[in-house]
Amino acid sequence: MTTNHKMIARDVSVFYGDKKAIDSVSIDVDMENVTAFIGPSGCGKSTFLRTLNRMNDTISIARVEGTIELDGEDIYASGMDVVQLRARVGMVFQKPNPFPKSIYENVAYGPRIHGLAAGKPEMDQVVEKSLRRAGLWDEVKDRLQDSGTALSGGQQQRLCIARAIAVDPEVILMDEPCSALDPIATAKIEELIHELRGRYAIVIVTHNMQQAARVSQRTAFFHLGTLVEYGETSEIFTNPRQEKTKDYITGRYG
Amino acid sequence: MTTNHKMIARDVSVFYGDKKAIDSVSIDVDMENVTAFIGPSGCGKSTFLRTLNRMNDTISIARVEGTIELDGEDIYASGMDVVQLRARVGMVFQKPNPFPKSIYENVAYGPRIHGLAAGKPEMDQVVEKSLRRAGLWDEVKDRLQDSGTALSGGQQQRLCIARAIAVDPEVILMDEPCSALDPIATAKIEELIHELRGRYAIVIVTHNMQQAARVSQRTAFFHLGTLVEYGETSEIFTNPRQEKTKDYITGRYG
Amino acid sequence: DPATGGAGGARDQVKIVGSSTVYPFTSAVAETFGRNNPGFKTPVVESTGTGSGMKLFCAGVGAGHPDIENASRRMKKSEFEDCQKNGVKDIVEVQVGIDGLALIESNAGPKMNLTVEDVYKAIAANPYGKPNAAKTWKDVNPALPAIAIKVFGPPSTSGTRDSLAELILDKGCNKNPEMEALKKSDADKHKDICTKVREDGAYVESGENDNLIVQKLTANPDAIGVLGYSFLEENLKDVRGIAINGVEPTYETIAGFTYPGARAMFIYVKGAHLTAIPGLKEFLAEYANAWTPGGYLAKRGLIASPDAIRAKNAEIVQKLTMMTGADLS
Amino acid sequence: MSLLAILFLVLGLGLISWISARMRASRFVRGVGSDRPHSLPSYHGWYVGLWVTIPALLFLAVWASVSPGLISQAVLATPGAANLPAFGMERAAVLSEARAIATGAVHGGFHAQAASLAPAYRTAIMHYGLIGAAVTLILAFAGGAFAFTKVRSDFRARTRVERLVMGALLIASLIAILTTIGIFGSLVFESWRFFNMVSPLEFLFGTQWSPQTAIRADQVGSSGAFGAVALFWGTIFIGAIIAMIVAIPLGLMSAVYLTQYAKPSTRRWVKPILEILAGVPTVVYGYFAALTVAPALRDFAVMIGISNASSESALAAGIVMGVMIIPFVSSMADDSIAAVPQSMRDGSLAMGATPSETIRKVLLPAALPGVVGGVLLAVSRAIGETMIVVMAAGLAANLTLNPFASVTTVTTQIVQLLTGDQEFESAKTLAAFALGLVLFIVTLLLNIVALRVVKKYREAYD
Amino acid sequence: MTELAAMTPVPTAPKRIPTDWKSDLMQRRIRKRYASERRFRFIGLAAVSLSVAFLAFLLITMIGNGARGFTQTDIRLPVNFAQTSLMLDPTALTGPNAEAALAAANIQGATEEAAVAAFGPDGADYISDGAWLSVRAAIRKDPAILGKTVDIAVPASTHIDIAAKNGADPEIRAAYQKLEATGRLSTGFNLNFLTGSNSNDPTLVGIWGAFKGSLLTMIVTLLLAFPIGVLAALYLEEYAPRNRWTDLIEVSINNLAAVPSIIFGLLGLAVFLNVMHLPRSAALVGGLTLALMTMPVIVIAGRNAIKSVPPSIRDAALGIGASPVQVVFHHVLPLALPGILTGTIIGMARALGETAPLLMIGMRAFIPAPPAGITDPATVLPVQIYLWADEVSRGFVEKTSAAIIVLLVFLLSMNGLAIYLRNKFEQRW
Ligand SMILES: Nc1ncnc2c1ncn2[C@@H]1O[C@H](COP(=O)(O)OP(=O)(O)OP(=O)(O)O)[C@@H](O)[C@H]1O
Ligand SMILES: Nc1ncnc2c1ncn2[C@@H]1O[C@H](COP(=O)(O)OP(=O)(O)OP(=O)(O)O)[C@@H](O)[C@H]1O
Ligand SMILES: [Mg+2]
Ligand SMILES: [Mg+2]
Ligand SMILES: O=P([O-])([O-])[O-]
Repeated sequence: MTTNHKMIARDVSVFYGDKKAIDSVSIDVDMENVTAFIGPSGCGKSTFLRTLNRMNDTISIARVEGTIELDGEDIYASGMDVVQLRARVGMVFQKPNPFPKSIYENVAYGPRIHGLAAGKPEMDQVVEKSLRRAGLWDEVKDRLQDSGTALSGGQQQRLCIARAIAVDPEVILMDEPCSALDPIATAKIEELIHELRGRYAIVIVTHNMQQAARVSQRTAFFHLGTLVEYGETSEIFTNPRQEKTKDYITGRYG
Repeated sequence: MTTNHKMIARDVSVFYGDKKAIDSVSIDVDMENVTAFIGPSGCGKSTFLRTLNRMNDTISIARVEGTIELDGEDIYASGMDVVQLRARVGMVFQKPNPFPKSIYENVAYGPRIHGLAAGKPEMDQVVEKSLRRAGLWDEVKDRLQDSGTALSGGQQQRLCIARAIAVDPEVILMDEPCSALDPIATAKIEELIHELRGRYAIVIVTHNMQQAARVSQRTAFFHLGTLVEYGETSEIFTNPRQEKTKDYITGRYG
Repeated sequence: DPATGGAGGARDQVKIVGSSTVYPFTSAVAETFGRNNPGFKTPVVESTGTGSGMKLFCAGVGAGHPDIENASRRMKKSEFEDCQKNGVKDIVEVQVGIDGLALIESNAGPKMNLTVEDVYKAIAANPYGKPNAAKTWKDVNPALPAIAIKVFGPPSTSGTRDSLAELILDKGCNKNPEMEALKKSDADKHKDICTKVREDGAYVESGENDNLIVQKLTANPDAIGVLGYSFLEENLKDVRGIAINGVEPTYETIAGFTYPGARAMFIYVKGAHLTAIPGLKEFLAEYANAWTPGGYLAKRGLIASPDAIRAKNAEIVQKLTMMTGADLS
Repeated sequence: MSLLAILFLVLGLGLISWISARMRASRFVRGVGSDRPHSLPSYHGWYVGLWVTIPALLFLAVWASVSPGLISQAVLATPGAANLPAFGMERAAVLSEARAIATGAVHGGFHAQAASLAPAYRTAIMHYGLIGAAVTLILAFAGGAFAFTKVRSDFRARTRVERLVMGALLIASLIAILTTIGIFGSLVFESWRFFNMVSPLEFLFGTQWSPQTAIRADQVGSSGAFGAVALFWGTIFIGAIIAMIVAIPLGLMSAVYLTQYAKPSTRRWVKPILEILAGVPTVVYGYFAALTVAPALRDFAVMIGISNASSESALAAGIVMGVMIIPFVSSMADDSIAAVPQSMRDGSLAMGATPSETIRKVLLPAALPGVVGGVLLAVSRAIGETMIVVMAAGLAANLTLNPFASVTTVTTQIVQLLTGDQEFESAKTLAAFALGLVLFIVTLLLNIVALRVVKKYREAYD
Repeated sequence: MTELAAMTPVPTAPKRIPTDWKSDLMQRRIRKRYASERRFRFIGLAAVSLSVAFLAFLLITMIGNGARGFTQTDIRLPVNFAQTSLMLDPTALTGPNAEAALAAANIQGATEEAAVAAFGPDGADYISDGAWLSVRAAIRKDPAILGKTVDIAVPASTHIDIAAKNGADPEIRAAYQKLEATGRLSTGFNLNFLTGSNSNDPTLVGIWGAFKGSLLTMIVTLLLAFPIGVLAALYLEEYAPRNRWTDLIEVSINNLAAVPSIIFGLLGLAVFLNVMHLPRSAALVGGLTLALMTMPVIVIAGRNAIKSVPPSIRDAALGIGASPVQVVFHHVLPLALPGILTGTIIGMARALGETAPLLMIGMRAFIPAPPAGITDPATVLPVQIYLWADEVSRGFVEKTSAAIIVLLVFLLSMNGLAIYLRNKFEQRW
């Protein structure tokens, strides 16, 4: 059963100090699929997402129990190299956070530290390819040396996606990538997710039910740190098995 | 025609530097009436409200054009005494901002600087009267010497109202006075506004359409710095003349 | 003592400590020496006061200890013994000239005329054994004006202070026959009574090499300063000397030892270092060259020793005769 | 071979190894996913380079400190050294000159013998130089060889190199603790010796200060009393009273004016100008106080009929110190006022209060804890200030309230007790350390309290 | 919109009697309040002006006193070498022993003779004690002048110099006027003041020696304090776990930043001189001592600068697989650098103006030659100022002020640079 899944989380619990923020969650993430995490604020979506590439290591009080495997390899095993893990499991954040460097350098940074491109021509290629995939190339190709922070919010977010893509990851985690964007920019990103799905396993946290319905194939509904329901998106939205899910989706609370 | 109105604004425009935040707005405010300003965020409600007691003087880049009269006197005329103006046109802010002094001192502050009470007994009276009107007397009469900041949010806001009342103003401006409060505290303030209406002209900015409908007699709808519609609250909410107003009220945007 | 002197326990630069009174003369010689002898490094001169300097000088031989001590008075027997004890056996004693310990006042001052007794009674802690209650000079001597006693003088670490005690206080004290007698019976008590300076504010300890005393006097015309004659000579525009026992401090009265404050000044050189420190001997030679009446030190206020003494000391410098310490007190 | 040459050789080897390891690592097959080489080539380069240089350099450092001893021993063992002077220092002088001749630093000789010893020196230097060079090179090559074998695709060079970087960071931050220990240790040690000679009670509560212990048995005029109360008073009088009387109103009102009244353009100019006051070195203030302010004050005092005014009055030092502290107080007050939420100010203005009423009755009371904290910090700085009082305050330990009289301070006395007299045995010198200890403890306490107050207060509005 | 219609009828409540703001009483009151407002504002303005005025007064006093320190009075001294007692063979000055020959000759005596010959019996008092150095330099430059009569510009003595600058007793003024009449006096820029070292003679002093001492000391300080400070700041802000040890480090750094500077002098004396036996009076020890003092300043400024780098930048880098060390050295440090540099400049400026701790470690000796290295005896500018303030000769007064001007120019430009950097790079994310 495990062989088909890109990432497998089993009985994962996360603690902040003594407080349990995630309680025994099991989820699989598949390639060429978009998985959406939804749930009311504070239910632990971000927390769980960050366990998938060990970004929670940066919070000193956070502690993870259970196992998470990437291609069958336990990412919390002692021999695991976090740096490589994060190169394979990329992340895009809620607020666009380009480096205050040129657009080119923003994209080239990852390939450079991972040694993915030998020489300038190859790097140029990688940068162009990533920006193209992120649907940003045409808008910035004439000003690659401009600062990444000079772009508009939506462009910045796409730049961040290009940056994540550039290190050739296998999984991309996105934590409410559109919540700081206007509707037009949001639409662009959603379209982009749609296109990217063919090459990566994508996990997206969103507050926006419609967005989850639009972009994802599978949806996980979290509530108070537990996974209430996980399944095909179409099913969750049209025919939720749990009462709570239904209440949430119909806007009864949250 | 003008004689009946407490305050009259004519063709008022407000600039922040070069940016026009309010564009040629004309409005009348009447005694014993609650006027509500509604509109999407950033449309200039607060900006306009602050022109009414010249609190925008504190923003160095703000500049006002047009005329605003209080009892027929131009408040932007050079001879106008801002200090007295503000005593006559009081203001309550979005976030309760009691001074870090005792409850008593909070209320006594205004009367003291304006010399409205001679001697302690008279001051005691003024404080009691103001707190009573603000519906706070019973809750605090035994701890007048406690710090004003030790009260709950709703109590703090009522304290701020008492403070404003204490200088015996004619107009009270309120900028989203309930947005930092919970529903119960909000209900109390709304009730209070209702009671105060008999003695003052009240202007209230609110984000909450229901609140506007509940407390006000007249409503002004702002959009992008212009006054789109101004009229009887009942009319605005049930039968808006402008398409934009309707869209806003029905939640189409904002 | 290899650690303190730099590489390999050797040093190639003369180090000098000691009296602040001699400091300007020695540093002038050092400077000239450096200018004339490009092959040697210019000596480093630190002004520490005669007493502290002696302590440093006598602490031992080696690169970590100074080569020369400036002294505004002769070495004491006890100091000599201290030196011997610490292995500083060979010492060359050179008298370089004379300095007047001058009492001065502002040009705007009352033109005082004092005796050693007056001075003693004014600033001793216990004049003739009784606590000092004098507030004004009139309390000391009815002939003097009734102005408050305020004396700016050297601190207790300095040789100038020792000289003040020896040349003026002691003499004033011994004017009293009882004290003369006490000296024989109880030397310690005598020393205490005769040389201890009051500490109630009438005597103000002022920094050692302190040009500011002159400025303070200009500002306090009623106060009196005790300092080296060279300071007086340099600042004649602002201050003047006070006659003691009728003698004014001038070049002649000091050179002739008629002014009570006149005292000889010395440098002490470590024999053991003479061969180890490059330039030390040459420096001494330069000193001997400089202390003549027409030499450049005279211009800085040094009063040349009488010819005979100069000749004797020139010979000491040439032959590097070590002192015996026999005639020290 | 000279140490410098070896040093450069090692660094050169390090560079070569860095380049070659890097090249070797860059030829690793670029896999995908977990088959990727763990570290970038440059990390392999650093790994090998550090292995080549660090052990070799450590050895070199040790060798540099022991080899001169070995060399001179070898020279002393030669027959030519037999008739060297017995006196240690002179021998050392000859030896060092011989070495200087041998290394070509000088030609002419001051000591005749030096020239004859030079050849022996040259051989010894050569000999030990070769030994040192050989060992260093062996270490460098051994380190390099060891590290080079590790350069493989899956070797975690980056982790190793980064661990070293972290070590360096940790060591850097430990230096602060070492310094604190150093300060405390040296002060306590010397003070303890002092308190063996003088009772702490007398020191802390005695009113008689006259540190005239004889440094020679027969020195005159030395009673030696070490009651520091008058010093403490002088310090407080100048630093905490007079200076603050100048600095608090001026600093506070400047801050009020600049934050509340001045146009932004004025503020942009005036604030840095005020900061300049804090940038003027204290020795300049001292000179200014002693030469300009003090005489002027004395003249003034005489004019108003205070005849015994001192030209080193507490007032002169205090005023100038106060001026120095102004920017300090004003920037602390500035911060505190800025930390009071804008809504307080709006609240008051909206009541019809004038700006000054708002400032006096709302802003300043609200900012008070911060201002007080700032003032405490300013006091701690003032009482630790040295040059102004050394140059402009007196040496007389007076317990007086008269600002025109001369008083002395703790720091002045430390300087007086220590400059010039470097011997470490007398109570007089050691007293300086006891005073230093008191000063340290007092400023420490003041700072701790002040920082607490400021911090707590900041949190209140955050 | 004013045509808007009828209002809701008003409920009960008794009619209010509004405050009569126009009453005399109220008007008087308000006038008083405005007067007090103006007073308060004026006090504020006065405080600022007073502070600025004090600074201006200080600077003007220093410049007024010190400007003269940059000029010197020269006398064109006619030297007839044939008539002086100077025994010097021009040919000896070309060989390898030229220096020795010059040293052996009594140029000083000859110079004084020349002065006496030219200006009468007091002549030697008119020229500086160091006048012969100019003569020596002239001979060195052109040995051919020996045997001829030439005019050599030599510095005038302090008395004449002061008289030339209008401030001497009548007696000396008379001498000055006599000299002036000969037309041999000229006052010009004192280059020697910038290139020379300490001297006993105010006409010969220069600040280069002290300046170089300051420079060497600052280099030692910077080399130690900057890297250590920055690394410690990085460690504390980015990596340090929150535990008792880091608290201890933090507390000690905050304290060190507030410890009076003289205590660092005591530390330097006790540790570097008495325990480690490093050389007295050396720039090395001064630098070490000041480095310990400056380091905490850099750490604190550095931490603030690092703190202001937004966490999102760190997240971004970590998120694409940068290691913590890479995050810091690739992103955080470059972004924090302007802030760190500003703090460093301010700390260095403070160290440069520091005097007291250096007095404790012996950097106050008479050192007439610039230090060649960090272990040579040296002094620094502020200490030099302190020492000159104590000098006997009145000529030092203006030199002291002139040295102060040099120090202030240096310091103020450092502070100015820091303020400029702060304004330029002040950014908010
Ligand atoms: N660094 C932290 N330390 C302590 N508790 C935390 C931390 N981060 C999150 N939490 C807590 O963990 C719980 C889950 O938080 P999380 O951010 O994962 O929720 P979320 O579902 O992403 O919410 P949102 O939709 O608001 O982003 C919350 O109760 C939160 O308060
Ligand atoms: N101090 C200021 N300086 C410059 N622009 C300002 C300032 N205050 C407000 N503005 C701008 O003026 C416009 C109107 O702002 P205002 O605060 O009046 O809106 P609002 O309707 O009160 O919004 P909200 O409902 O969010 O409070 C906005 O575009 C705002 O960005
Ligand atoms: Mg979240
Ligand atoms: Mg608003
Ligand atoms: O420095 P003194 O000459 O006074 O010892």
